Amino acid sequence: MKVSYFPGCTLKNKAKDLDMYAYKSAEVLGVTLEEIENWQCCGGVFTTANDEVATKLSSIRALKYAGDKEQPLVTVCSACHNVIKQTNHAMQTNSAFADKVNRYMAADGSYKGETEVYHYLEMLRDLVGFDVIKEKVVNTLKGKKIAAYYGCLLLRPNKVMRMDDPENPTIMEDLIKSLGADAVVYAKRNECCGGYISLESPDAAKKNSIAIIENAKVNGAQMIITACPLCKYNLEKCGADIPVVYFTELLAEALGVKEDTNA
Amino acid sequence: MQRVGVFVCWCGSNIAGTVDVEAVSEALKSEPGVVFSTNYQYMCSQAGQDMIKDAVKEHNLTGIVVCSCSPRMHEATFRKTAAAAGLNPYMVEIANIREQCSWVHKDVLTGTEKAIILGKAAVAKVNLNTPLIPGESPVTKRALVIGGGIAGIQTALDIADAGFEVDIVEKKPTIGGKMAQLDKTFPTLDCAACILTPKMVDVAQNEKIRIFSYSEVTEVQGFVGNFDVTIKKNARYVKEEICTGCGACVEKCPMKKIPNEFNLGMDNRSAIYIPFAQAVPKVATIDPNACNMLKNGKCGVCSKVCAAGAIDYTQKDEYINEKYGAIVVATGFNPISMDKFDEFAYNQSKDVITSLEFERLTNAAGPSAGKLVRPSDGKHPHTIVFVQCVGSRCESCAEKGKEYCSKICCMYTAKHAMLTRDKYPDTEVYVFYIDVRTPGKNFDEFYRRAVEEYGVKYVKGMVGKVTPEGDKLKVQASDLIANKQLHIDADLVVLAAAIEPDKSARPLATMLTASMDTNDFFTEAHPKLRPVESPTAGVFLSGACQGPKDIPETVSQAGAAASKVIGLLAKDKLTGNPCVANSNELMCNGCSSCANVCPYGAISYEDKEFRMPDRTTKVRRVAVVNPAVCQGCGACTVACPSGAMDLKGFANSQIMAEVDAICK
Amino acid sequence: MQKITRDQLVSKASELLSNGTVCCVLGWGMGEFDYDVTPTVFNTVEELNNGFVFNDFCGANFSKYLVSKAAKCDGKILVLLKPCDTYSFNQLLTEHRFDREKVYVVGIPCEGMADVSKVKAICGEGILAISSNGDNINVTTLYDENPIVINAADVLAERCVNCKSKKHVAYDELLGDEGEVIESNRFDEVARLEAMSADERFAFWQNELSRCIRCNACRDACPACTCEKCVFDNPNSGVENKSPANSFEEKLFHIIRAYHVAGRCTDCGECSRVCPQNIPLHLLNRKFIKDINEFYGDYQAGEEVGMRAPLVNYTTEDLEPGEVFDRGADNA
Amino acid sequence: MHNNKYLRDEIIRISGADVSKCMRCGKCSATCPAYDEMEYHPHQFVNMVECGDIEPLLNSESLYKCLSCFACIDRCPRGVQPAKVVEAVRLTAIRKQGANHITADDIPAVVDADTPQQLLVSAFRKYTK
Amino acid sequence: MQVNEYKPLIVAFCCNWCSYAGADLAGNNRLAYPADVKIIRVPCSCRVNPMFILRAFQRGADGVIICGCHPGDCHYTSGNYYTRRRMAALFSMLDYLGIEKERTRVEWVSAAEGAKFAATMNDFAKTVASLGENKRLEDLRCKK
Repeated sequence: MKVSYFPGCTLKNKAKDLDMYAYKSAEVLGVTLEEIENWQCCGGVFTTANDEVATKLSSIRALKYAGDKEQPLVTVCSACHNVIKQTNHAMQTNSAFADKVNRYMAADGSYKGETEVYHYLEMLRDLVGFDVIKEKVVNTLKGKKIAAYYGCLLLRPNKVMRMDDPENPTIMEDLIKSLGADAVVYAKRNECCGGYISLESPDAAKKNSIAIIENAKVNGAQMIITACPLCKYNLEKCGADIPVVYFTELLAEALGVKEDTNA
Repeated sequence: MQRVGVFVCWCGSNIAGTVDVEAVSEALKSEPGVVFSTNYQYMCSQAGQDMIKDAVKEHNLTGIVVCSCSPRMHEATFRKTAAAAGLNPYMVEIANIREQCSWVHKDVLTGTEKAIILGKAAVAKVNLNTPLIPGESPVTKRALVIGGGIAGIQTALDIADAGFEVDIVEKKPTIGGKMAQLDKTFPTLDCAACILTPKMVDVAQNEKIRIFSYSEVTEVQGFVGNFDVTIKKNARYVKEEICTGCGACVEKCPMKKIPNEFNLGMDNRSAIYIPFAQAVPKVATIDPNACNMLKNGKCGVCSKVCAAGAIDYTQKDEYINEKYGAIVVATGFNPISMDKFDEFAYNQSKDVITSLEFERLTNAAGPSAGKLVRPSDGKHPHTIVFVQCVGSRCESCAEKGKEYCSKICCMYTAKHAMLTRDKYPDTEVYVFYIDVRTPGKNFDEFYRRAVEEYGVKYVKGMVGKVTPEGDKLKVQASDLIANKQLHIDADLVVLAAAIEPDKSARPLATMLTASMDTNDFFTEAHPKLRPVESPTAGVFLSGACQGPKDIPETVSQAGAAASKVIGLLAKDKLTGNPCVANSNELMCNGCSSCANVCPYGAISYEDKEFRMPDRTTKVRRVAVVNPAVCQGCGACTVACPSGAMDLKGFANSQIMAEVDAICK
Repeated sequence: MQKITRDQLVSKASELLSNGTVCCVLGWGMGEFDYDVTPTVFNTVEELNNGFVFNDFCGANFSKYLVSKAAKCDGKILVLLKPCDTYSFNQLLTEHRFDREKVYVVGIPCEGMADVSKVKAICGEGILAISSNGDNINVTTLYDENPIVINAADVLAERCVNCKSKKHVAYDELLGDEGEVIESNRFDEVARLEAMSADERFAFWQNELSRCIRCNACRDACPACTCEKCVFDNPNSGVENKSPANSFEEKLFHIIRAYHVAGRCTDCGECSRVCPQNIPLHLLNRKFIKDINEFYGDYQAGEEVGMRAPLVNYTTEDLEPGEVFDRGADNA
Repeated sequence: MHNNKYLRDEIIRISGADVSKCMRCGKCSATCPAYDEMEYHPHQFVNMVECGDIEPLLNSESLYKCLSCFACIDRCPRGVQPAKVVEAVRLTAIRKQGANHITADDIPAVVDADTPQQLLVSAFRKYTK
Repeated sequence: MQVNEYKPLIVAFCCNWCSYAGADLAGNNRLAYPADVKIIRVPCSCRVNPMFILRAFQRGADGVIICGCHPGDCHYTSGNYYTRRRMAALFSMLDYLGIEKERTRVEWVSAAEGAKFAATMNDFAKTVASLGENKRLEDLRCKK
């Protein structure tokens, strides 16, 4: 199976692990990630304003690229995923916006939101299947108590994202279980870490992040996994005393491709 | 040719303000058949009606056209007037020149012109009217009540009290419904069981009432006065007439770990069970999904211990056909699922419960014998947070919750809070509310007592997130008055879940051809004037199946529904709607197109002999309409290619005449 | 050229008459001209021998005649049905229009019938005699000494060119082989009209319908138009009108007629065959059939006895009336 | 008042949110993770926009505290979408000439070795035009 | 503008239980719509015979609209489902004959939708007015 892949700015830089292990794991699972040529940064956050067009064009170029190849578009960074999925939804549902965009991109032809957008996690669940992953696990993570941290961008707004129950999600827990580990369920896994507020008010972000880690730890977590570089940054900056890793790294470890890359 | 009288109503200035009524009555004078035309201030008044009666006599009128408000308003009035004047009531036509003319047009010229055209159409129609005589049908003097909660119980008792036989069909093994699960009732705080169970016993002992418990209605045929109902008695594997309800089987049953639905799964029951001590009928029921004997033939303990020999593992579902004159729907409500509201962590913590679960927790017959404890660890909760409006008052296109106010939550939450503070004064009780709605006798006083005398902390605001952490529930909420975000470490969180109609209501409505609103509440025939009747004749509504209701309201509606049923059953014959289809057998092809589209099965066929022009005879298959079953929709008239099928009161020729009059 | 001969048919009919299986035969009789074949009831073997005709002009669909004739016989009536006729036969049975027990059906194969107007277009008027000759037809006219030889395929009726089925869906006895349902192109012409602009369509139909003389031949030949009393003949229907006049019934006769048979029309093509003005009336019926197939799923009236016609049926998911225009709107 | 009405309509247009649907339950503010940082809270944004009382919002630091975590959008029982209202007000503020909330010059002081690009990109998109 | 001068004639068939009540509600709420719309009350939208529609056109109507209960809410359970099929077939046929498709419409208007009734009638009247006089059905057989 071949899919179009949008890595995003951070994955080529501070979050190389997230990217690298995504590639490695996909390979084991029989998925080829075809990186979109000349992709541009998604902008990090989706501007909800109805009259914002230019800030969404990079997403649409990526969507169109995948659409032209008749491939689903896969992202692994929560933020990219959120921006691209919301943009695509706007293309599908807001015809005035779609008109503007298409006029803007006259040379590229018209696009109406046809491309299917998957988060890497959704790809694992819906295109690969957790049962298939379970069969490919070589280093079982049995006995590890792992807490999934979703943050805000993966799940919300639910009307658009449609990934999982936004208040009691299970997709990452199901992944953890398929890798042989125990999933720690805790209520704050869908609360915001503080996001970009850490730039201006690091203390505020710290407060949120500490509460999240505390909630995970009280429920027995030995490790936290996440899909978002900013979440990882905030959780680590607040002084987490348990490891915070990208879910792709955990996946690669279980699939036995982590050593390879280190070597 | 008819002799038509035209009566144009001013409706004060409602019509006369935008329509030149004088011009209308003058213009209609020259229409074919019109022999008299006038106008008057209030046609529906006694004086107006007398004017019509006098004109009928004076001008030998055979038809009447009233240009007035909507026929939905006063058609019946003017038909009565016509009848009083000796005319057939169906010789009246109404031109709607108020709702559909004077009220929607501003210009007098336009309004007048349109009113004249509408009047002409009515005259054209009435010229083709024929006197119609409603058919009669007999009444089966028995009633069916579907649902055995307090609504069904009260309706059945009241009907039986008037001397008519009543059957109650209840899908659970016992009657009693939600009220049987409640602890105390607001605002008087008397115990629900103390006031409900005597009524249940009354039902059981009433000779006029039969209870079909563990049963459901599977088919409804027929029409008002003559319903034909199939009731499915689910196999309970216990012979109801023999079982003494001693409970020996329940005690000895080895399968004891079945979630007890009566206590909302907070404790367990056995595979053979009696839902609660005061169940009616007090007989055991075997849960076929849990019983080893039924699943794999291994066990049979209950059969061995039953002294009465009531156990019958071979029992089959039984279908019973009964006839009824009236049907009362009392299918009640359920709290909605909390699955989509996990910001309150209902699925993540045992100590987040719904109000109905709280009700069982505080009930002396409940899983904790009435001791208020946390379901997770059995400890006494010191801080309790009640959250109002969970799933109520949501936006119409919201993906979770209901648009309406569930009505009962404010009061039962005040009750819960008050009782908790009363019994456990060391407990801190918070109630988060959006509005406190207490419109009922002694209701607001009750709520104020909870605050003022019992020290319940009411906070205007909503809970945003509940985080179970350790043995605490961290509640994050807003206090809008103080403009603060609150963080409370609670031991127990109680959600006032919205209520919704029982899931069985929708298929039942289809069977009954009774209408429902988008929320699956049954629609009443008129929201103000006929609140306990369904628009489908002979079907009545009792309790929360029509909308959220508390107990006193339910009981009053149950009594009202009963009185409507009694009014119906007291009649020997019913007069029907005469505007029914009829088939001209000379033109009928017998092709069955009409029967295919009839929603009521009102059309049958018979072979009939016809004399042919050449003096031979020919036998042909022709359609026959049962006027008592036909509801007059007219679907058949269009399906009929030859035009043999027509609708009285809305005949092809009449509608065509209206079209012609309008388009002239 | 038909695969089955007149003599075979006469001998089969005679046999059934003689052994008492049937008491009369509904077949084709000689009209004024060779191409003017007339439905006839034959009561004896002698009548059959003298009057029975079978040639390339035996297009008439006998199903409809059973409504009046079947009840009149004391015994069974023999009817000869071509494949397309059997669909009408089933549809009439579905509508309980005659007693199946009173009818004995012999299914006969059909190679397609000739359209006399196409013959006339080639040979002109004044036809004296027509005879089949292998794949050709020999036509003798007033104006030519030698018969004009034309290819039978060139004068095949439209409905036969676009034949939808060679399968007999009802019979007691079959002469020849069982045929198959055919993938036909019968909706192509409708699709062509649909693809036109509204103005072009209007012009097309105005041109066609302007020729109508309201002779009622279409109605009288149509097996679906078997009403005891047609609305257009009924003074009480409000739309009675028997003769051409500048009024509603006259202009919209064809729309209402097509609507009344919609879902019941088997597309037998009799309406167009009998139209003296050569109006392609089948294009109205086929439009309804095509729409029904597209809106509610493929439906062939008369395929089986007892089917519920699409317009007296529904599903809760049906498309909205406003949506019927949106399909293929781009081709305007 | 006139100006306020204009601003009010403009903000409603940009946000696409229907503030009149709000029933004052306060669930947005109950759910907001940045509540304590804000001078005006989500429910106040909705209410003040509805009333046309917009100037105080435009001048408030609260504009830059919203995390765009959309929790208020998902949990609002009335579908009001408070986060979109906040965003529309913020855009109204920063779209003015020279009103960018941060500049590139501010950055070196606040980044560390681990700061992900995403953080800067997001902040710039949120705070500048 | 000539178009603005022209007053179309519109016949609206309304089912007694939903749409006629919806029209009454529009009246109760004083929601204006053009007087060109004349309502004929029928028990159910399924009572509307295609013949009535054609008759209206023949007698000079410029537009015909049929209003009934929303699918699923028919007072007679299934009447409007038949309406839906019948009108879909009929409208498609009229379109096929080259009659302007905008002249016919089916709308589902509940008893509670007074505003929808008025809005529908305003919109329909505007659409029909923009088409001008209805000539085509009359002209269908007469070649000019």
